[in-house]
Amino acid sequence: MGQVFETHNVAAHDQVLKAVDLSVSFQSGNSNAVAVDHVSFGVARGEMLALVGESGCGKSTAALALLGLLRSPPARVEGRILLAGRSILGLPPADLQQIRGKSIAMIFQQPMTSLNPVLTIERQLTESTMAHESITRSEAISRARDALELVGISSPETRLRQYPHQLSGGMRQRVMIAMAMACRPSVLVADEPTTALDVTMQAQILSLIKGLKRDFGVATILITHDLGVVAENADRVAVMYAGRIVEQAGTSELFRAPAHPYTRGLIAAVPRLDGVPIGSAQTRRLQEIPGSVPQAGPSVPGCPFAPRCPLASDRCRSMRPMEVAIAPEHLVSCWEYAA
Amino acid sequence: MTQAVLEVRGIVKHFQTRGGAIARAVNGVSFDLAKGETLGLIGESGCGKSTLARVLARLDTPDTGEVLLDGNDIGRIGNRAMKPIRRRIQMIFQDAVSSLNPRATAGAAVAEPLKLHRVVPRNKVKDRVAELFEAVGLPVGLMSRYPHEMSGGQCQRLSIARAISLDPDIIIADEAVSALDVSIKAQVINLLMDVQTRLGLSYVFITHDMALVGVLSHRIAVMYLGRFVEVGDADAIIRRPMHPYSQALIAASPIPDPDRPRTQALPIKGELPSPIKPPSGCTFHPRCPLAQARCKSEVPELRTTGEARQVACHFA
Amino acid sequence: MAKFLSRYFNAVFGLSILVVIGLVALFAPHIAPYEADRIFAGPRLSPPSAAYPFGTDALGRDMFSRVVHGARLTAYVGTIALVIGLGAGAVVGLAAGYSRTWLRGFLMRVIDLLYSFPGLLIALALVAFIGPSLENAMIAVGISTIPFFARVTYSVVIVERAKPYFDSGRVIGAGSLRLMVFYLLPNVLPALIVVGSLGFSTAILAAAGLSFLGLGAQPPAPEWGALLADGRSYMTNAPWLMIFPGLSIFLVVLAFNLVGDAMSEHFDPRQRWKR
Amino acid sequence: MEGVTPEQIEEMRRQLGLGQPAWVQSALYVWHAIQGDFGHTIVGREPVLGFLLSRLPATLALTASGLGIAIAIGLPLGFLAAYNRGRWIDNTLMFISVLGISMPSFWLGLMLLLTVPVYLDFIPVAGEGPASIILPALTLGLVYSAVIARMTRSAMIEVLSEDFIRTARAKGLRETIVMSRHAFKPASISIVTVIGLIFGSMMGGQVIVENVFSWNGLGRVAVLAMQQRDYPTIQGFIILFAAIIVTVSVILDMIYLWIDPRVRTG
Repeated sequence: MGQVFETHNVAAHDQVLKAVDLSVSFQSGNSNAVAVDHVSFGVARGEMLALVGESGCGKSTAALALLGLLRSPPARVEGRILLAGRSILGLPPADLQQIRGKSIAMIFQQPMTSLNPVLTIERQLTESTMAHESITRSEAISRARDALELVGISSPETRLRQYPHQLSGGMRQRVMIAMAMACRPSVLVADEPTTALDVTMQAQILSLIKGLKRDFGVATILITHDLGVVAENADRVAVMYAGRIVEQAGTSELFRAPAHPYTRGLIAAVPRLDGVPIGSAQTRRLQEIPGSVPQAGPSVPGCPFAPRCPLASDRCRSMRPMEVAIAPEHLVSCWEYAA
Repeated sequence: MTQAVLEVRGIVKHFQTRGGAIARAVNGVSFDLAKGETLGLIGESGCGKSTLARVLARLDTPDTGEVLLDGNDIGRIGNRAMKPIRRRIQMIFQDAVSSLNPRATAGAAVAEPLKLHRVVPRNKVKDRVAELFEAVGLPVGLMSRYPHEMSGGQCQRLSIARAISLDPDIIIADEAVSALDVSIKAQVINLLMDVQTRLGLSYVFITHDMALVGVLSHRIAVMYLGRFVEVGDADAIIRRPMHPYSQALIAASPIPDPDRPRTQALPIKGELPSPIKPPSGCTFHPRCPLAQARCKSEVPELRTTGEARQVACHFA
Repeated sequence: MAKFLSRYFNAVFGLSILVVIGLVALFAPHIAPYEADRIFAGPRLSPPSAAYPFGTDALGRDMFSRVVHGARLTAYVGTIALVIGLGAGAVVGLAAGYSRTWLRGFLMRVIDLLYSFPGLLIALALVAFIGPSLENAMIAVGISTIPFFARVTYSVVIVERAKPYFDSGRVIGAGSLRLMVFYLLPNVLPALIVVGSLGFSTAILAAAGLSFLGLGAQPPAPEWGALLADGRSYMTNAPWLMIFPGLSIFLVVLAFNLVGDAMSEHFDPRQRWKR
Repeated sequence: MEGVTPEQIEEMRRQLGLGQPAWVQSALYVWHAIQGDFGHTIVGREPVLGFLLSRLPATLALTASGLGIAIAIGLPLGFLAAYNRGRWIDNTLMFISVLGISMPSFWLGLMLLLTVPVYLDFIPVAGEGPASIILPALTLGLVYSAVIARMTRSAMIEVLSEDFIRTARAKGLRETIVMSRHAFKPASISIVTVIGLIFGSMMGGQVIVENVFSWNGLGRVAVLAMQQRDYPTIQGFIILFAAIIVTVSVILDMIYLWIDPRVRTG
């Protein structure tokens, strides 16, 4: 350990979307809350990157920042966001509009409230294609029909005429995905797409998203708090804690050899179906991470996990650990691994 | 076999929806709960598990059926007669922060049941509250805080303190840890298990998380559209589910191990039908990979098979 | 401090008006140079001047003194009407929201029926039958606002009642009275304070309106609405008779509205700044 | 009541059921009212219903123009404020609207009477002719435009914080489309409800405005009747007014059912 590897990775060169040193802070009165604190990540064509973390760790804020969907002020976004090599942070609103929904599409956590209740499915499906491409209304409708079939909705003709409240939760999330895929984006950002759904529906929706990734090569960023979902779907994982990425690695590597104390604690804390030991329930204690998840506030000088970390030293509390590669494509921000 | 502290017999609870239709939320549920036992109740949202929880905690009355506490039916007794029973059955809710009175301090929330039931003499209430804070791992300094000034994990510890203050026999936990963050969830689950060991109480633990129920429970009941479809020993059900729905639930539950060989068992199709118009026969048949003609017409009974397991399926 | 002032400017402005008017009402006899109905305190219909800041009316009464004394009547009318309306409304709303029996349906149907009716019309009808006087006007206005307060209380109560903390109170064995007084009431109170402030302004406006129509305070009472009605006959040659009483009503109502707005912004988390 | 014969008085007593128990009087009144007979006015000895109906068109004309002005001013200003939420334009508009809702309509009316005709001499102070509606309609419209502006603003702000607005933006729709299609349509549904709610209160304001401007509508007749204790007229007025309010709220409910697909198809 401690040896620094050269980060030479093939994927890094053709990453479709890259965030470099991305920071988001919210100014309110005299207080400044840092939600995302100098994070860098990227996703390549046909790859699924999972941004995983607990509530308030900044994963959703980072996603909204990618699409320029944060209202500014109060939000302040700094760093660089590169789409196919082109910097898109700070573009004028009109240019951003052309990117949103066309090159980068997003689906949200709450399918029940994310669709407009008073517009038909047809209207909501056709408006993005019509906004981004010069096609006629009837072409847009036939594209909408195809999109519904793509996401596994039967009798699309009927569905197009319906309103969101006439569809079930799972069906609505499928419509959201159809909407996102309508312009064949190169990047799909899925913010907790299955958190509001039941497990059986979750499995269906995730396998749908994985299929789209495979068939269309869409670079996917999956935001979730569920390590099980990460393990079964993502190609690479970035673990976030208190606005920072503490560890980044290929999924298999991360679960096999978690390096950051937080990642290790998190993986150990999850109840597992396959790890159920025989015996009475009382013997099955879960691993705990002591303490509680910190509230968003000003950026801390040291490692944000230090107060809960069993290995924390004075250096952890006072100096920000730098990101080191402990294996190819395995980056950790922890003083344990610094040379 | 230990004596059952709670016997539930044929609970039915229907609701009238705004449109006048009848939703069959709970449609004939029976089970026993032994002393010191955890029964994990699992099912998807809308399957009736929360309604059942409310009936067991006597927040609702069952349409028919009995809830027997030490052999006495408490299903439909009045509020006055219910008050002493309240000490024995407590409930913990999903949303910890909003399950506490926003205008009461943490200390007052725990003192309230003690005073209400005169559990300890008035001058001892303060000491007892401090003991309870300690028992659930809350710093005594938080006593003067209001719920919105505390984290979700702290509020759930407070709810647990409030529930155990009455020294109940049974705690109904309705998705009590679902809203908590992973690292906090483990703390609260461990606390619940410690409390059970110390006080010897029984849990009905309601959740939609199969892995969680596997860790926590002695026995598991799988619920689908108002009925139990499989009941049995926790380990046995997780390792060898017999009802196709239990199998689907387990297959669909993600496991945090990317290198695990994937079972290519297709997760079931479709969604939970509406409890207003449940399918005929076995209500699971439209989504069941094994469904036959018989399943459409004939309602499968919950039958006991070997190894103390009950399954409601014609082919199990 | 500057930041606080700019953020709460409206509330501070409203509160200052209320304080000033409250002091005026309290010390009216000491502030007013004359008694309210002292005839020929000055020349007839004299325009505002140093001696008679608000001018004088056709009987030579000092308008400033009359308006100052009128402040007492306004405070009186508003308070009584509010106590009747808010008191009865809150009780009815709480009962309807708490009850899960036929009582809820019955109460709400009655309230909804009356609520769709303009309050002023209910007050007018009541006054028409019990006779015009200041006391009757404020009782009528109070009664006419009961449906509004009941409706607001009810809608807050059913929201609070559906929250898990109410159930957690039931689970530990709290009785009806305890649930209503310790669980519902404190959580409903903020909303009631807000609508109470707005209700005060509605009541003052309605009572002044009744007096203006000759169905409330009767001459020579210096009630502001009545003063306005009085001054109408001299509209073109003595406009000050209308300007000052009307301005007073306007300022009081404005003050209560500003304070009520500020409070509703403070109590309603949805209105607060969110990210 | 000079010139009234004892027979006439007796006839009136009988018709009103005077001298009988109160419930008999009420029952008699209701029985007659169902048949369209609201009795006779005490002062003019006219049939109440016909008398009131003759004043109805004036009242409806004033209500319609007042509501028209209120919507025409209040709706756009409410949108403008919501769209610029928190900025100076919003603060200014909302401060003006607080002034508006605090303004006693009778005082505003008198002030308009005092000032406007001085500068615009074609506007009559009171009396007949189509132009005489301008000032009362303006008074009613100005006061209620403030109410509508405030309610429109809060309806829009509520809609703008919904998840589906974020979805629309994430699709890359132009801001004008987000506002006009995604925000306005759901907001307009709640605005219809709002107009239903304020219509009742506006009918109350109508009574006052009619009296300020001596507008010969139902409100003026009613207040005169109240001052003269003309009970048959008062009763008839209340019933007629109630009927108008109920009719309008039924119509608005129907509009609501028609424009909200959640209700229409649910």
